[in-house]
Amino acid sequence: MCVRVQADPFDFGAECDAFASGRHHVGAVVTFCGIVRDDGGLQAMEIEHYPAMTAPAIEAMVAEARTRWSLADALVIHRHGRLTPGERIMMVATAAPHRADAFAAADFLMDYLKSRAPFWKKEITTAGAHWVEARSEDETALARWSDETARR
Amino acid sequence: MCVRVQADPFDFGAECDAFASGRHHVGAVVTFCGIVRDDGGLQAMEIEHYPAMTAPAIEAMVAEARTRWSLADALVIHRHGRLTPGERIMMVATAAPHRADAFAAADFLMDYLKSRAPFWKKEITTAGAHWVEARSEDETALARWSDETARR
Amino acid sequence: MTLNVVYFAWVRERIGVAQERIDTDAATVAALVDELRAREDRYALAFEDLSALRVAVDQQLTDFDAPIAGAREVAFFPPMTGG
Amino acid sequence: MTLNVVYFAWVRERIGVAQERIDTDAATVAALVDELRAREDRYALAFEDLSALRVAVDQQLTDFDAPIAGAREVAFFPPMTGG
Repeated sequence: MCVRVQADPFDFGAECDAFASGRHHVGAVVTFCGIVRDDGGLQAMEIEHYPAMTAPAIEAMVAEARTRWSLADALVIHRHGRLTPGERIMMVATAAPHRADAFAAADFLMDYLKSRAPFWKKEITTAGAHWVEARSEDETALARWSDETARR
Repeated sequence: MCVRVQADPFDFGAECDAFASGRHHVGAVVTFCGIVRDDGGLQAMEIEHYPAMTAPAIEAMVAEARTRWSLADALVIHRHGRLTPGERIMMVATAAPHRADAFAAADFLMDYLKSRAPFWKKEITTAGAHWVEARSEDETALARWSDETARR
Repeated sequence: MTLNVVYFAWVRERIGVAQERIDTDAATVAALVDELRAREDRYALAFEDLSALRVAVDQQLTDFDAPIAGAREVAFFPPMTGG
Repeated sequence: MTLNVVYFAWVRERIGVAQERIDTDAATVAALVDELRAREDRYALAFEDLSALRVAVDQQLTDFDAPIAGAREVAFFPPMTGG
């Protein structure tokens, strides 16, 4: 289990390789990488976070995922600060004996990170700067894990 | 789009890095890596395939995934021949503007590769050799994409 | 009691500071918000629509009815946009 | 007509060859299977339980009722175990 919150870039390929290495009791590794997407006119993305809360909140999400699925390991890396289009914002990796668990846990962690980890994105575009608004689709995605919602 | 069927090992980290590189209109990359799992006593896994059918069958699965989700790119690498515990058997990668599409397409491709791509695994254990039997869970997983099943 | 009150994203921008020490006897987050609103317009503006805000007490997400007795830090921010 | 008939996994092991040329007038996969079963015990054994087998005609998965007129290759194998 590893959670890293950092301003520096991370090496997605090296992280994937290291995460999948030396595993004999794991059949499945799933990784996700989030990339700053240029929908036109985006110059930069500024990501603010809540340092005292961020890592503990993500660690709680990972702990919750471990109670729900049979996981051998999980990794979350999330950047903050200023990023430009094409840069990698964050990644999640999960390792499990079976693929269904690895997929579900990665999907779950992404939904929680998106809407419950204390990050806020500001887009700097040629037309000005604005805070990214939360999307209703993201709350809908979270609601899929409704047992969890009920338990909280 | 890229489908590779090969006896040689592949470099999972390098493939993940290359797949996620140079993308400005993609927000999400999902990768999956299948690893030879040692459930006790496994010495080697021998994977047989149907050379004339394998790549075209996988390409058809990728084409089907592209009709179902908004994908920017997809990659499938699958090895055949003799592998030992801890070795990487195969990988899938999907890139999409949004994470839900990348996750669903990777999950879909895994379910189809598991039960519809012409590979057969033989486990060589300390107790002898046997062909791996298809699991009913894998057919159940496939049935989740039931529109597709109905269309075929 | 004295609380550390922290603000993020556009809440921080509207209030004009990232954090401040606040002396309060408020029993709940909502009572604290009422006190802040009464201070100055910039607070009234930031807390205009509570449905657009989220709150954490001692780094735990909670809601505006939550008690704050014994708390050390209260954070106000818009819905998160991580990932 | 002459077909290329190919076998994989334990079907190949039971029949003892990976592929062979077969002269047949069978109209369907099922009719071809009946001809093969009648040849020798190793075929009868391999084709004992068709529910445990899958078939592809010209590299397309199909079922045992499928016609084979004009086909060049028929493949028999157990359910796939890729991934």
